[in-house]
Amino acid sequence: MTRGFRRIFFLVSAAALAVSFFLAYSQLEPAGRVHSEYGDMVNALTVPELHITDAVSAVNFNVRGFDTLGEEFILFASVVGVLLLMRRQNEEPAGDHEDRIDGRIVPPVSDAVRVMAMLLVAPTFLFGIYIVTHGQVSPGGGFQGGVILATALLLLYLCAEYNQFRRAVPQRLVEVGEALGAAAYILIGAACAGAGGLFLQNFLPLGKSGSITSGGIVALIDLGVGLEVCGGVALAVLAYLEELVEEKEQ
Amino acid sequence: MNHLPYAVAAWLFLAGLWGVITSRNLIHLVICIGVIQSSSYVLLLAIGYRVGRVAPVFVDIPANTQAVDPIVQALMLTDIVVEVTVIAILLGLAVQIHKGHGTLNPDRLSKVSG
Amino acid sequence: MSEYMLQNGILVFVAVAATAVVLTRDPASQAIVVSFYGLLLGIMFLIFQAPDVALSQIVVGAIALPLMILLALARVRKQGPRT
Amino acid sequence: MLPVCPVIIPLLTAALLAALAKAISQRVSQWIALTATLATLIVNSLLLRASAAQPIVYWFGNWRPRHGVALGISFTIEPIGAGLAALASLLTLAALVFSSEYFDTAGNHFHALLMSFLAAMCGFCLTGDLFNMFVFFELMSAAAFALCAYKTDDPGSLQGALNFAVTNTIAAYFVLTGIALLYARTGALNMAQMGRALAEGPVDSLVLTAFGFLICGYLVKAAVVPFHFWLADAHAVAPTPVCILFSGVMVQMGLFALARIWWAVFANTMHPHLAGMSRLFVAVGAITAFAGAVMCYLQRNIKRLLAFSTISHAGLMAIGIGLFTPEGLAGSALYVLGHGLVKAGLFLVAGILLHRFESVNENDLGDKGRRERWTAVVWMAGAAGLAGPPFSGLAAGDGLMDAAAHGTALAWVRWIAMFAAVVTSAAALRAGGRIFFGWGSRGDRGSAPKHEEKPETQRGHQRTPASMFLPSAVLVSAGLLLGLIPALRSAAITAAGNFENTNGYAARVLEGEPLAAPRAPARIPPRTSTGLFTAIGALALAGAHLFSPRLRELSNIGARPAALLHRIHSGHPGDYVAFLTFGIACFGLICVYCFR
Repeated sequence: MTRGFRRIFFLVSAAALAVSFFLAYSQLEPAGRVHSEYGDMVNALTVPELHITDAVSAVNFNVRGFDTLGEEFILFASVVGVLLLMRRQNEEPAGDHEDRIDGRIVPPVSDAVRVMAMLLVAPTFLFGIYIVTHGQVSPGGGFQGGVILATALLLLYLCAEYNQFRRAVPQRLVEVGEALGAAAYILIGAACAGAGGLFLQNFLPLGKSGSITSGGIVALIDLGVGLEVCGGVALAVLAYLEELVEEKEQ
Repeated sequence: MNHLPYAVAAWLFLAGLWGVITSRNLIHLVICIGVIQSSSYVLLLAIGYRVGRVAPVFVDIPANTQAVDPIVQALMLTDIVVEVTVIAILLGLAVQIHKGHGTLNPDRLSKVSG
Repeated sequence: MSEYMLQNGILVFVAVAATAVVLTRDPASQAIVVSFYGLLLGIMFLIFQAPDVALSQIVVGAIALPLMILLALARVRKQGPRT
Repeated sequence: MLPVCPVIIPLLTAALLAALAKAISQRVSQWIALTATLATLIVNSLLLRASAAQPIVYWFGNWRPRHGVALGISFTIEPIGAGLAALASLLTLAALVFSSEYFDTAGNHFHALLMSFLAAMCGFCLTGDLFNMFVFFELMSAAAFALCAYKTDDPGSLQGALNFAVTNTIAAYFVLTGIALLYARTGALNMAQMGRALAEGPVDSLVLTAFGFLICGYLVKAAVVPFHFWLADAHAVAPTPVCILFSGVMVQMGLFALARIWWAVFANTMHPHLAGMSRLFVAVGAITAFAGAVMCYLQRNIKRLLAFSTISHAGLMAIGIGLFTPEGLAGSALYVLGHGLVKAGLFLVAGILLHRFESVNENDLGDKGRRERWTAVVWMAGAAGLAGPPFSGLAAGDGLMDAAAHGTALAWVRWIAMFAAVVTSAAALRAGGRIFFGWGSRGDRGSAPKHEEKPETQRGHQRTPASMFLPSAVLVSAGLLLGLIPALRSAAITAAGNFENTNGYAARVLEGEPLAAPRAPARIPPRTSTGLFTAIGALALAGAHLFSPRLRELSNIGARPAALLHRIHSGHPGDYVAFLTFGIACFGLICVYCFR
């Protein structure tokens, strides 16, 4: 198809799709007036039955916890996929940078940036830990906290030279952490079954609502997810960084 | 409220599709897929919203306060993770395609067809 | 109408920002626009009483995603067009 | 615990392999993956047996329904889903055995991804929750995209993977939009509860559009025309062990989702429009079967040839489902089984050719395969098997579908089925005749591929290792002899009858009531005449092409329309997305205007 024809063909189809959207969406209740008994029931049971004050965490890690298991492995699979995609090809000639038109050297990180990054590492890290551990109490949880923790890890990279960074945080360690975090979810679920319940059925004491030890397995799962997400995001970003940095080191 | 959120959701979907169709750069194309994805956020958000109710977090409020639908928000969280992972893979593909083909313009890729 | 001005306003902003993301053809500027768009979505989630989602959208949409896009662009730039 | 095992065994293995990626050798990683896959296969077979009488319902976290509202996520395991999951594990096993000598460079990441892929397919087949199905769909996609692009040094491979990823991702968003619409209407995500709630309300444009989005989204995975474009691109470039999973089960997952969603969610509410829906699905299936067969015959790259034959056969399976009878669904299920085995075996032979001769183009290969007697036997048997000769799994499925359509207004689908079987089989036989026997002159027209595949192996090109040959031989013979199992047909019809019992399913899931026994299946005598006829037809067509220059000229008359067909399959993601939009918009509008 030529560009012009593709555009016209698409515009006609998109007009039809727009009609579809109109027909469907105009039948919906106005936003804010949709009714769902399911949501109300879960809201009503989260504090009395689960001692979890954040209903979204209750849904994510307990009531519909199996979805999140799948979600976590989507992240896991795509990180493995990115590592696979970005892997070094052995037949690629080493040091083949002459033909690059835009072979600029990445400017070195200035000392000001380095100091700033160093100052930020600790607060970011603490914030990440807070978000991970308070998932069942307040907004946040393993996923959000994990990304923040990964940011802290990457800030470390800004502080140091790449090689030093790699020595301080070896990739293998991050890989193992990521995989362990992913496995933790399943192992916790299986432990539930081992304790006599069904897969992912809480068997730990629920604790006092609003404290960080509340929620039974949810708190544990949050930790596992936090580890997995932190490792996964860091690995993915490092995979993208890899080749860029090599040039800088030369 | 009104039907505006649904209209916005439909618009985001169509706009993202337009971007994908007309894209001249694979990285642009990937970001447009992200825009299509955000259409589902807006739709889900509008479906889960309840006029006059609060967020489903019962830390400082009594546990029997009327709150918005937490299920939909949990679905959105999953949705966001799916988006970022899919985009990570697609960007990786785009980078490698540039390595192999020397271009990011989908019009100039023609290794498979027929 | 005025009753939901905040909600309506942010929705219109989101729609406009999304259009801007699609129409920004240069990926480098698009990375910046998309980061702004991610932030707007996060604010919208807050307004619609979804703080969990807002937090996750902000860490993903305004940090992780633009970072990945910029890194991908940097790799592509470094390779340069092949002759 | 048993019902969860098909998902958690491979996922745990994937995490383990990723954690140990650099600590263990490829061989060890291979053995771990093989053991886990074997365990998954055994668990799936146990589930298949256990669910034959009554579907198994498993509520995660013990969140059972309260007052008819499903709070948690359920696995609802019945024989058809469990059977598909078992087929997925079996083919993964074959892929692993095959790749032991094949991937000299396979890192352990490959195995971790393969395990995630297997878990996703199993979860997809077993779940009873619409959103959970979407999650597994995405997990399947994420793993599949990366597996498809495995050969990162091959530009064509990356482009095929990109097209695959772009179309399937957009399709997933249509699915999600459909789920959101249905949630807004019913307040449910469990399919049984959703079906009940929908049956109480009106069939308006919202329900119909949601139906269109959901079904079309999954039909993209099923590669039904006009959503089929990604399939050939992805199959032609994916590594062979991955191809057998794509072609053998992943495409069929889309059709399974169609059947599952139709009977669990929409069957009751749309019952008044059953005949119209049936016509719609059968028409889509027939067009797919026809177009796939024609494109298949035009190919000279045998991996693409097999890919288009998969599209054609997927059309036939869609027809079987679209007949909306127990016999039709049972026929479709047996067809999936028989086709999966035979097609996987054929792809493995293509992999052997790529290993030995570093090409999969039938013109280039010429008669290089003359000395490969045993490989030739497997290929020719498998190729003939595509025609559905008597006693094969395909024939068993075809016979049931035929019986289901017999006497209805849709009896004509029989001719489409025969056409597709003859043409796809003849194409494969023709390629085999050239490669293994050197028949037919070289260089006749047809698709001249612009892209040559790189070999996937680095050494040992002089011989075919047993680990490559045995799986293909076993798979093809299993597919060809499947129809001989006596109880298979009646068991399939019973399972299909239970599958289609919408009210029984909902009561089983939501109240835990046992399913009423389905009516005794009508005895349908196996017919060998159709199978014989198609097999002979395929042999005749292939022979005519190879041995008669005049007939070959005749077939070249079709070159001009064929060129147009080729141009439509442009490999441009924008084109594919445009067709996707077109197809979904049309399907949605047709649904709304015909059935409201």
